[in-house]
Amino acid sequence: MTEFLQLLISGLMEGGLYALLAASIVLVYKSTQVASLAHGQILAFGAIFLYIFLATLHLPLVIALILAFAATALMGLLIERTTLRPLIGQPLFSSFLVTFAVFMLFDGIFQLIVKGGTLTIPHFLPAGTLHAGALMVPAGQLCSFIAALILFGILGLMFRYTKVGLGLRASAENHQLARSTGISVKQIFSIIWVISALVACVAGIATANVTDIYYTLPQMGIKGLIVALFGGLESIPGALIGGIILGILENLSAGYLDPVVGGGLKEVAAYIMLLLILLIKPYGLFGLVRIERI
Amino acid sequence: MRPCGIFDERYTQDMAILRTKQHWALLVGALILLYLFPLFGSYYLVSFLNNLFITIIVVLGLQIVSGYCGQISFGQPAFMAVGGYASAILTLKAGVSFWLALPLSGLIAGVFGIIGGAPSLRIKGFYLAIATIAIHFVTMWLILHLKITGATQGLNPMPPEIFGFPLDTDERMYYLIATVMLIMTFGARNLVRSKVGRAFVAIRDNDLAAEVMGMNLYHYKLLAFFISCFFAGIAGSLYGHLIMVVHPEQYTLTHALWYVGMIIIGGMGSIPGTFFGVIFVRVLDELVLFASPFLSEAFPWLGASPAAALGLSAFGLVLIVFLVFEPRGLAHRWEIFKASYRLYPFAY
Amino acid sequence: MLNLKNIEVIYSDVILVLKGVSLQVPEEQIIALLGANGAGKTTTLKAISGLLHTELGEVTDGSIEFQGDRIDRLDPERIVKCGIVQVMEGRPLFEHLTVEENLMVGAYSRNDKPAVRNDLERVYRYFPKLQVLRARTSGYLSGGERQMLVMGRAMMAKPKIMLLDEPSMGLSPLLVKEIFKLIKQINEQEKVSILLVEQNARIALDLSEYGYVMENGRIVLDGPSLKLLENEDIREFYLGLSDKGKRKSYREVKHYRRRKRWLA
Amino acid sequence: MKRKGWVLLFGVMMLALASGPASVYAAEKTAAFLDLTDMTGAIAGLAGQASRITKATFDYFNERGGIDGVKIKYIGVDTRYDVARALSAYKRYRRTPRLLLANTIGTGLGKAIYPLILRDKIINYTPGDGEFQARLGRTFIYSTPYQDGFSAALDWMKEDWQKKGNSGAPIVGFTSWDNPYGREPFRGGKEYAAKIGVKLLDPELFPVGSLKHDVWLNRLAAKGANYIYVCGVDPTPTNVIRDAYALGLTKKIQFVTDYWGPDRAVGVKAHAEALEGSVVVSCFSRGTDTLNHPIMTKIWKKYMKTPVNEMRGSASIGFSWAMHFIEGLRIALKDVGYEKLNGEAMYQAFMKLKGHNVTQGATGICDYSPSSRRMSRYVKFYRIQGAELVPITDWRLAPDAVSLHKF
Repeated sequence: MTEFLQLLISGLMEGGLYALLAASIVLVYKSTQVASLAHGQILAFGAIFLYIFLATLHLPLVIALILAFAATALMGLLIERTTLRPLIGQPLFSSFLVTFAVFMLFDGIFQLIVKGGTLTIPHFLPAGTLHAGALMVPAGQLCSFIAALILFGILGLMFRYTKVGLGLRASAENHQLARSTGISVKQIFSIIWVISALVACVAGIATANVTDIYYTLPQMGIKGLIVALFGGLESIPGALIGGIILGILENLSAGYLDPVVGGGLKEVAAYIMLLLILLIKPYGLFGLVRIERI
Repeated sequence: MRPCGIFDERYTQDMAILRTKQHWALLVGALILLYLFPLFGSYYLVSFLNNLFITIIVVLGLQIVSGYCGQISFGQPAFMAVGGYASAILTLKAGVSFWLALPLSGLIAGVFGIIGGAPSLRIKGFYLAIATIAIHFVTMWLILHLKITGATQGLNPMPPEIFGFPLDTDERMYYLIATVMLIMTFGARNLVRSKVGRAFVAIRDNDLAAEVMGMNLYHYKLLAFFISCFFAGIAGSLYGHLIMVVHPEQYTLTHALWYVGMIIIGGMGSIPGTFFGVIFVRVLDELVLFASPFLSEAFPWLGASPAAALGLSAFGLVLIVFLVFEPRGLAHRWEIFKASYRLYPFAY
Repeated sequence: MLNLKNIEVIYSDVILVLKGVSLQVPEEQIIALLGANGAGKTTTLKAISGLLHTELGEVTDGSIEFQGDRIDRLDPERIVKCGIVQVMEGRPLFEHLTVEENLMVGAYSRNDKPAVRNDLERVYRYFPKLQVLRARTSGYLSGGERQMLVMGRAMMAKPKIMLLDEPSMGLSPLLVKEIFKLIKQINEQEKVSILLVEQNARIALDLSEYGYVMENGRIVLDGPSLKLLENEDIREFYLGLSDKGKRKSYREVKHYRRRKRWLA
Repeated sequence: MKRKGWVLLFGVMMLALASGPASVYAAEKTAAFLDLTDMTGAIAGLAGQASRITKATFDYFNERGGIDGVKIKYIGVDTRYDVARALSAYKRYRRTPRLLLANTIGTGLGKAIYPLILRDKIINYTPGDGEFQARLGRTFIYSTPYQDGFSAALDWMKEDWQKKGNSGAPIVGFTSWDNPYGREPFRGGKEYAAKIGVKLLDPELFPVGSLKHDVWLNRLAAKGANYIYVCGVDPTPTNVIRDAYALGLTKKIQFVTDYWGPDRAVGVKAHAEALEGSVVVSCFSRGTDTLNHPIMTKIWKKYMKTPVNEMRGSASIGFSWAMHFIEGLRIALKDVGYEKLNGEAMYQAFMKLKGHNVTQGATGICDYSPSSRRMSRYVKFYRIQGAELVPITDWRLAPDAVSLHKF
């Protein structure tokens, strides 16, 4: 039982990280219909920026955080302006491929910075492990998890109650109609990329706090897409729940199935589950069922 | 317009339907050039072409399922692996001749493709695309964990023999690969103008409407997957016998992304586009690969690995610029070129 | 106030849709734009509201002026800010948003919060039914309610000109009457000019002061509505009446049209 | 204009492709070393610096007039851990004049390139897959085979266990990447464990990109492991031990990693606290040994333009690549002269390296011989203490576990 609970908790913590990344991808997909591979890099660079400001330039934590957020937001904005905006109205898979190209572009820079090593962000989250009976929760991870939940709350509130949120929701539904009511869809795209980059930045910092920045960090991006799909590409609550479910599933399968089949099942189990879920619910757990008319 | 063999070779594709004597002359000329190429082309260029042709076969398959039938698939390397392993197991463990194993491995990959394509009956668009990523990982995991595939060690298929004459060098394999590539190209080209091809296009453009018009969606979607994986299987088999090894590390998701990239760069739903895309990416990739030793020679202070990293960035950058200015692929420009000059009035 | 001078519209660099259309919308008037399907009425509206860009269309010649400023190069959101709002054909809604949210989206281009509140109340006065349904997800509304909602949404932008694209489409005659009564009210009380695209020529001409008739991307006839109502051709083609006020048989109409075209 | 641009671009691309190798290699007396390495992919952490120091070492000797007048051409290609790319690169450079050796990283790549190596009669250089030792060929392993290293670690564990006052043999867990490399130590290592009576638990294999490793560690701990052997290229082992530290396992369990384990400038720098006390078995000098190596530090200072303190353990690897090549070249030149210098001569020369201290202590005594493809049979144990790797043993002869396994 303890083992099960421990796996559950580990899964929950990992799932929180997945959920954040997935949310940033969902944000972009929801409003622009582009599934982005570039978010793996945005996530990694969020962490890199914080590393630069905190560890290299030795700025105070708060300033470093603000600067890192600003830099990541700028990065998101730049990606949107230079690569995705010119592709509005072009085939969607061209946009998808362009995000892959962006991934490669930044991957080169990322490798230049990391140089095949590890960068450790000075720990600013509480260290140590909380014990509850036989169960263990690393405090830093718990903090990130709570931060993720709060962020999801903020996103939800923003979407529900602010004017920008209203514009985002409206343009997510119908670009042309949104434009006819005076919403600048281009501006909305920029805003959404900034928000999405910020979420990815938080995810990056939280992930790097657990795993450090090392050279495979950007490859989280694909995992993020999988999780986003799991919850439904258009649903932000779906990203949260999908992320958590996937985190738990991965850990449970590693915990209980690995010894049976001889290892390495953690990732594959997630993919098998994804296939099963998609067969039952083709638009993910919470995705919008698109009503098709001929 | 004919600076080298590769460029010419693509012409033959455009001439699948020949109208005039000049076309025949061009086709024959191109074929001769193609088949005589190893006599004057350097070893490296020949092996480069081998690689290119095999990629063309894979991407042609992808073009059919994605470009024509609209089901984006990232599963191509996995099905290549299935074909490669099938061929290796058939020739090594069952003693089947390569010449039988080659089509068989295509068929086996095709059957796996039907299984892999099954989700397409319910899933569409990005959901399907990413579901095929899942299929890729599951397949590779199976290969790594099964006994018959040699698990982590892979298998070593032998080079094919023809009347006791082994095709054991790149130059010798070149003829086989080029021939298979031509056959597959003509097959693909004719397929897409047949009833089946039109059904694919109808499904791509609006599958619901296609279904309402009385098409059996399941039948055609699975057929598309079968055909595409057949291509992948054939390519996998050829590749395995060319490099004489099949190993789990050969088939990566990055390749899958590249294959999709190639059809987008070349142009979705265009057989010549497949050629453009494959050639563009392969040549660019080769250039970047070799730019890094140059870079580190030219700028010693840069060191080898930063130069490599910059190469990666440069590749990304070229790709971005290309997509931003040519988002509909090279085939689009090719069409404009053809239309504006009316030099090659093919029925298309 | 709004002045289209000889505009030409080309879709995706190939298809010439409007071939020199000129029309004026004076202040506080209702102008009717009539024409058969495919005549170019909707394209004209989209050219005005700037929505053409999203459909690979382009105004290639002529100019559109609003209160003396050229607007044919502006983005649709800028044009909305100028005071021109299009109510698109088919009453499209943000279906996952509630009724009130839909209305608030209409006011997206405005920054004067208290006035927006006031306008919301005003819209509810015009369409009391919307107030009842304010928290309802708009995807579940009926046709008439939808029409009210799209018009209310347009009003929320505080427009100077409303471009209405076939408000009567698919509504029962009773509802059509009610909708047009509201259009008249809005025109008079809110001092909003209206450019009305309609298939239902009778009701449109009854309501409007001036009318234009389009065919094949050209304006073929224009004049005060009362005059148009008496025009022989209009009576023939759009009202389906012969000189003597009797219905003509469909076969004869077709025959007649084949023989005599305005500008063919 | 746009169309012409494309045609032009294409032409330039093809031209560059066709004319590449010719322009780089001048007509000096040269011998070529082809380095197909992964600088931006999965094991960039290991390979990047190693390749740079290889080149620097060649530069160092070239500046001193080369090896008996022969300069060494270093050709480094980034393969991104992609078999097809690497193959293509090899095919491009295989006709380089006097190409003697191709250095490849990655099991799949090694296998794919081997038929070509045989045909070209040159040497293939690859990390420690024991199969190459079991089936002697042209592939030389530039380390001790993984299974030998693992077995040496098992020996050490048993010793350490008894030194701590316990009787019998310890229970040993094994955790690694779920890929060909990750399973390698088990082939032969398992047999050796049985031979010396160490109880080896089922291996725990995890996906290469795992964020956390709690599940596998917890299971090994639950099964009562006293020692855990961690494989994976740094920072993976560091991350595993970091997770173990967070779980409080490092207090109870002694962690031992293989050659690619925590590097002083990577994992150790990042997580000194968590790694404290962990042991690394290595066939290369690491930590303080690397920093104190006279020639390496000299080369580093001259060519790398960064503080010596940034020198990683993998520098020893790159250095040993270069030194073995140089020694082999020296013997080959003595045997056949420059005119007849080819891959075969180098192959013969490599097999005469046995017993030489080629790398001046950066690795153990060389073991290449007609019956051995191991670079060295010696390994050294290091303990991580105060953010540095400190040697705890001298070079020790590793057991021959490769011969125990049936390949």
